[in-house]
Amino acid sequence: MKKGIFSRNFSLIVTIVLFLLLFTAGSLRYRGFFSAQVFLNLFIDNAYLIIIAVGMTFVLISGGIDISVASVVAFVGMLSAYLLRNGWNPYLVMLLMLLIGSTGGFLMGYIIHYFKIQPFIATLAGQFLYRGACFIISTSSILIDNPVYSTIANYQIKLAPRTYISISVVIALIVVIAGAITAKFSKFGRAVYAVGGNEQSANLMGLPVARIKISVYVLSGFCAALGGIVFSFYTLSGYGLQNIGLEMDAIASSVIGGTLLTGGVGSVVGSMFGVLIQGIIQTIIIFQGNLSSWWTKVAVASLLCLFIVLQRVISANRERIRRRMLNDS
Amino acid sequence: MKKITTNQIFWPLAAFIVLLVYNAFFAKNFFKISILDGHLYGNLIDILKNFAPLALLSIGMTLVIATGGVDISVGSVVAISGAIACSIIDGRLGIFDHSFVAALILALLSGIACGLWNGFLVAKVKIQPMVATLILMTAGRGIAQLITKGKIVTINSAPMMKEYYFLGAGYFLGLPFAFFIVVAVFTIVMILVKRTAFGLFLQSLGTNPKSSRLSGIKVDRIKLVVYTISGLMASIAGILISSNIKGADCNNAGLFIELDAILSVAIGGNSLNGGRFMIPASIVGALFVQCLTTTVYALGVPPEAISLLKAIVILVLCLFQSDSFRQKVFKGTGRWRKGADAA
Amino acid sequence: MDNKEILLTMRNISKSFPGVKALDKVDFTLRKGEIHALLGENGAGKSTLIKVLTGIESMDEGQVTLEGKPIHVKNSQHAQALGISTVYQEVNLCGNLSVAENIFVGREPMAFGRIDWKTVNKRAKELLKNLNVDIDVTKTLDSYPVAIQQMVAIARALDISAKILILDEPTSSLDAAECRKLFSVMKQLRAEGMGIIFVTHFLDQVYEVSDMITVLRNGELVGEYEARNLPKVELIGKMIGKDYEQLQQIESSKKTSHEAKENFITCRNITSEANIRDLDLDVNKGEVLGLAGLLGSGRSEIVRALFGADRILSGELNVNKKRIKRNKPITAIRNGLGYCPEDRKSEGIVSELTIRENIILALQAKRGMFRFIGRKEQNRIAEHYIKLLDIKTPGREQQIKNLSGGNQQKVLLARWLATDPELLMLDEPTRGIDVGTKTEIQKIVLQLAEKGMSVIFISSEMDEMLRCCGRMVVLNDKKKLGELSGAEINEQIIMEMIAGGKSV
Amino acid sequence: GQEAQPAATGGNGPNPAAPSEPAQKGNDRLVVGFAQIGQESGWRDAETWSILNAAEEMGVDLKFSDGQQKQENQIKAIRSFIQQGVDVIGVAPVVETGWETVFKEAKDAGIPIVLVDRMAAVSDDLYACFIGSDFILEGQNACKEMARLLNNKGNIVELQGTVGASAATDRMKGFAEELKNYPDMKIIASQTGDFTRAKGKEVMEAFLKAHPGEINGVYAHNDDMALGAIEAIKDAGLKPGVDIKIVSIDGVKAIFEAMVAGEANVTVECNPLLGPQFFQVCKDLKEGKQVPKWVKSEEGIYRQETAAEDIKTRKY
Ligand SMILES: Nc1ncnc2c1ncn2[C@@H]1O[C@H](COP(=O)(O)OP(=O)(O)OP(=O)(O)O)[C@@H](O)[C@H]1O
Ligand SMILES: Nc1ncnc2c1ncn2[C@@H]1O[C@H](COP(=O)(O)OP(=O)(O)OP(=O)(O)O)[C@@H](O)[C@H]1O
Ligand SMILES: [Mg+2]
Ligand SMILES: [Mg+2]
Repeated sequence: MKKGIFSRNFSLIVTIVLFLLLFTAGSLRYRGFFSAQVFLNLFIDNAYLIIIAVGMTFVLISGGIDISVASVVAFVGMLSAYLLRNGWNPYLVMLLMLLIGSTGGFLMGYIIHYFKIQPFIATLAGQFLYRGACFIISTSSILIDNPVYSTIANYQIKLAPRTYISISVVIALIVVIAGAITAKFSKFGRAVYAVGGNEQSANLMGLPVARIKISVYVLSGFCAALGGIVFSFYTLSGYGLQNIGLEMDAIASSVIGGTLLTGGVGSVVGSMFGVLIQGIIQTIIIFQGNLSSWWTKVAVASLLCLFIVLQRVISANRERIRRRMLNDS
Repeated sequence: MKKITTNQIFWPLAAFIVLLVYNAFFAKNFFKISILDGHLYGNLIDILKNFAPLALLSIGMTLVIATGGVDISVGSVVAISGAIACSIIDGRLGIFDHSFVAALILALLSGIACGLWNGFLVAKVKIQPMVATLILMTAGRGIAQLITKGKIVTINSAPMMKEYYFLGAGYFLGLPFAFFIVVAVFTIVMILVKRTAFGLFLQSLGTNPKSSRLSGIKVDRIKLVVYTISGLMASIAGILISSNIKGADCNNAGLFIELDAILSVAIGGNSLNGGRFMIPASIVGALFVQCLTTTVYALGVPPEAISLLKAIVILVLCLFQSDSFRQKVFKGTGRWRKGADAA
Repeated sequence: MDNKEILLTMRNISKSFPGVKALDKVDFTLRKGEIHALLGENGAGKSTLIKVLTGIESMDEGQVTLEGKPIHVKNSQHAQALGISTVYQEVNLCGNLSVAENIFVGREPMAFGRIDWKTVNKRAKELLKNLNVDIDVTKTLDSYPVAIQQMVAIARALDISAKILILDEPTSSLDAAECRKLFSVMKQLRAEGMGIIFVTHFLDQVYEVSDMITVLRNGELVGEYEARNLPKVELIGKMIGKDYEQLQQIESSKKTSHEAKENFITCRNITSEANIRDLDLDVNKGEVLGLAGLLGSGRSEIVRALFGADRILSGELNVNKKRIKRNKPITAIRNGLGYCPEDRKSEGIVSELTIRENIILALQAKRGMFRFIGRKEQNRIAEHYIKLLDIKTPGREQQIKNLSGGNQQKVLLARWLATDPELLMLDEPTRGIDVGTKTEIQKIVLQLAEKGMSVIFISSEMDEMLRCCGRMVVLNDKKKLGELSGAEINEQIIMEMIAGGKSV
Repeated sequence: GQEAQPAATGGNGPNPAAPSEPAQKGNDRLVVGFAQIGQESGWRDAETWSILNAAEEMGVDLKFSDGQQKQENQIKAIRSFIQQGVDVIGVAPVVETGWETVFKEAKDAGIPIVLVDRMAAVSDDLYACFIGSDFILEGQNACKEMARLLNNKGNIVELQGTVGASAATDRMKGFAEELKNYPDMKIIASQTGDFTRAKGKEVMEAFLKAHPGEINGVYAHNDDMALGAIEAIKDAGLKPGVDIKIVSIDGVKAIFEAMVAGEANVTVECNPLLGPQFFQVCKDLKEGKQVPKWVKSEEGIYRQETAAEDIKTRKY
């Protein structure tokens, strides 16, 4: 049975091992890299992305795609900053943001399912809408000086002297755990996999496909909004040009973590590691500290490429190894 | 009637026409075409000129999407090819300085090389297309900047500037030369698709790669070819874009143009999941996207509202394209259609 | 019979698709505790009737009543809620989920608010064991061949407590043992009062289990009969609408003599990336070679290896005395091979393409991309095979996904016949094809063999194998048990060989 | 055996024993971390070049990070600079807001922050110094120049930068404020050209058609867009710099070439060569000297008449 776990989660394990290798390589090469705080910063700096990637993972598993998330984050930041400046209650604002994100997700999911609009296009329209809405609120950035927000933003949960995490990290971890449990241990989660595997079959098997597909976008919208809130803790401001291209980061994280864009395969924990891997690549680049802008791009891409190819090659060979083992037994 | 509305190209074309009609009423001078320096001059002519790069990209993108993939690196390839061409024209690369022909050939080769790289990752290493091309998307701008050493190359005073400028902004027989490039490329690709089995194989492998392989289609080879074509298209687009501004701007040339290209393909009514495709429809899609941009400028839409406007236009258009939407919203016609079928 | 309580009635059901009237005022009645066979030629409308009943297709007119109450089934979920459990003609499960999940998805047993995976796996294992299938239920479904997938679909349907069980060609790729097991389960359910609708093209099976028979022809109802009062020949007559000349005629032409044993394929010590190990096999020109064996005995995998669908890891493969190094489908095709796979949905049809395009696909690939087959010739080829194989369709430009299952199979056959191969490998080629056409196909195969084409024939239907094959290789557990040829071939011996696992 | 994967921290969790590196103070060599926005324009290239160059000349150990236009990346970079214990951190903030938290962390670690070329909306005690220019002032200057060129009368079209970018917002604001003093000058069209040459040209093409013969001047938020507009004007058969006056901001070399050719009129410099000034401030900070809160960068206004001379001194 133990072997079963290993072989079922093989790609996840490969991902984690490669991540650890990257971390080790960084530690060996750069002074100050090997420290608990550098590791924890990966979570602190990427908490919002982890949250968004969890929502994205469900969408991708269901066979869809949601490229509106980046704009949702920007919009949430913008609108909360605006409302807070006008003296709204911060908790009410947060609640409202989650509601808006979910509703937006619902609308997109609705037209995707019932009107058969391609997910890419429906969410692209969503992306433009949210982005446009930001500039309707204001074209310049708005500061958040609400005490509740600042307190949450600046609160450090000390794990040891000079080692801490932020509240956002806790939120992100809760989302990951909840997401992982939902994916594996709930009817809804399994139905998402089924729909992604074969929507027609899922329908014939009597699964409520409409509800599942729409829920997935609601979930993604919710996570994006939550990610937006966490991001506004992170920057304590709202800005309409924030996070352009973030959806690609979320999608890439998910894919690095083993999700198939064709649907049906993927894991929430994998996506978290996808985020961490992108984070650590970024960290390595920063520690390298002498790369010009263009070399930065090339280096990020090369590391990413190296990683994906390694992952791919190992997985492909594993298939061969497994077969051989089967043949022998 | 039904035949027409179910034709794939009907809706993008209709949308394009509606946009033109709208402009006829609300945009001052939109349809005015005059003759200037022996060529036609007007908004419509600008649309023909400016839509050329997007049209080329959407041709490549249509083919890639037909295989069930996507190529998000085209924007970076645009930057690379522009950087190479302009560096040579400007004589700062150290080889083939100021040679017009070498500039073109090397730029096109760079596109082919990029396409081959993408194709290799997708077809041979079997990395998912979006992520495979993400690599070049990220690296590409860096490479372009390496070529130009991070500078914006301006070729205003280069010896072959005139010839180079002609490609993207010159006029031939009164019309933009770039438009003729699109026509030529379109014709060649259509011949490839319709007069050889390439189109059939593409649709087949986009629909069911397993069956296609078992039917003897060289799935990997075709994918490789398709990404290469896409890279080539991007490099031509890169030449046109850099030529039009007499310079290579590695940071911004072709930025986010992959979204517009995918959008054009989708507006053309092609499925983004692969399978059946129609290149002319994608071209009309590109025409629509460009026309929308020009309209926005001509109407003086406030910049803050452009995103919103675009979103709404896309949504409305796609909803009309959707059979289920038409059936649900215009129930009356839906029933009428059913009656017609039964009869 | 009449004393049985009526469970379901369908009255005046009509359904048209563009260009086809699939159902035309059809009536159907199902009673409690009855196994009701729904029969007809390919494209007669059987599957459509079932889809209408389960809400997948909406009907144009007609009424359905369940236990006396009129119902309007909205979708398959609704159908399930009403107590209608269905196995559709094409396997409709999710290949990415594990076998156990496929059986339970949507109604997983829960414990402490979460899915109880232990129970899921345990019960799935038990359910399948009841059907004589003993597999690892935690592996993904797509790691198993269609036959197993079909059994899983059946297991899922059986586990849904239902009033009506619908089985649309559940046995098309099962062999005798599996069928028998399924029938005993069906009989048991009948005894418990369930009504079962059973679609098949194996008439023997009809007589084995059914109480009633409803026959459809061209979307119209021919009639409802009691099984024991309707002799087989008469039944066939009702299905095809004219008197049926007996199958026996084929018997005479079978078994081509092959004195001139010119060799076409030799393989030695072949090990494939699937499970074939150290296999030796010869195929001669002009012979029909049968591969016999039970489910999972490796028949499909042998032909896949020959065709290059699975990679050959070691060993020697010669085609036409030419050593083949890197075997890929396209090389195989160019070397004169053709392979009609057993999984028609995922490896056969290209659903978005038209019938014409599906037919010429392999031929075009064989010729190469630039030697384009002109539209006129394409049309001619397509029309030729539509006529030859009696493909029922409004036209060659119909998308293949709109054809009935059996007609899709015919298109695939046409694809390979069109390439004019020297060796045609047919893996369950008559799966889901009606009796009339089946004999036609067998005739075609034999004719072609006579003209010098070799055929490897795999079928779960032993009769068919016996009728067609001049030589037979018997397999068990991926190993060759032995060969029989000519007069040696007989069902008894084959069964004994397999059962004893003994080599000859 | 179907357990959920444990959350990721498991094996490699925080190790309380591992101390993070103490800041490398006692060292002689000045260690500076600089979080650049990323490549976006010719101007930014010049700034980056200047900083790298100055670091080399002055023997500074520079940790340079490119934010790829993302605030998140810049914040990450600052965090890692703190982690690496640099002496001073320089930032060119991609957006004004959102720096509070990370600046506070830097402050807690005793590392001063120097803002370069753009301000950040944080309280005064969170940064040591701001080096840079005033976008609003640039806009005002541009307007004055335009008024001079048009004799206080005429129709102007505006090519805005990227919507939402502070440079665009402020340059628009400054120009608009100053424009109130010239009742006969009017902006008849304003559209975003995303700071790029290609968009600048495309927008200008549309303007020329929508307002044939009405346009007297073009005000572009950066030189690149102006260069694009110049091409559009030429294609329309008009003479840029003569028929239509061109005023833009930044002062990159290409616009000087255009001015020499008589196709552009004025560029309001926004000096990107901040490297030397920046490191001087860093040195002072390390040595504990007082530094002014705002070090204004040295900039000027360059006109067509003197362009031929000025171009010789242009480095970027
Ligand atoms: N979606 C569809 N669009 C158009 N025609 C269809 C569609 N589905 C079925 N048909 C047509 O309806 C007719 C009846 O098909 P159906 O699948 O019911 O046949 P069947 O009796 O199940 O045949 P088989 O034994 O081959 O499975 C066929 O002529 C088929 O071509
Ligand atoms: N009854 C079974 N139990 C377990 N595994 C099976 C069984 N039947 C098939 N398999 C799986 O299917 C694989 C290949 O079977 P293959 O398709 O070659 O058999 P086949 O003889 O062609 O049978 P079929 O006629 O069903 O296609 C086997 O390696 C095995 O993994
Ligand atoms: Mg059927
Ligand atoms: Mg088989």
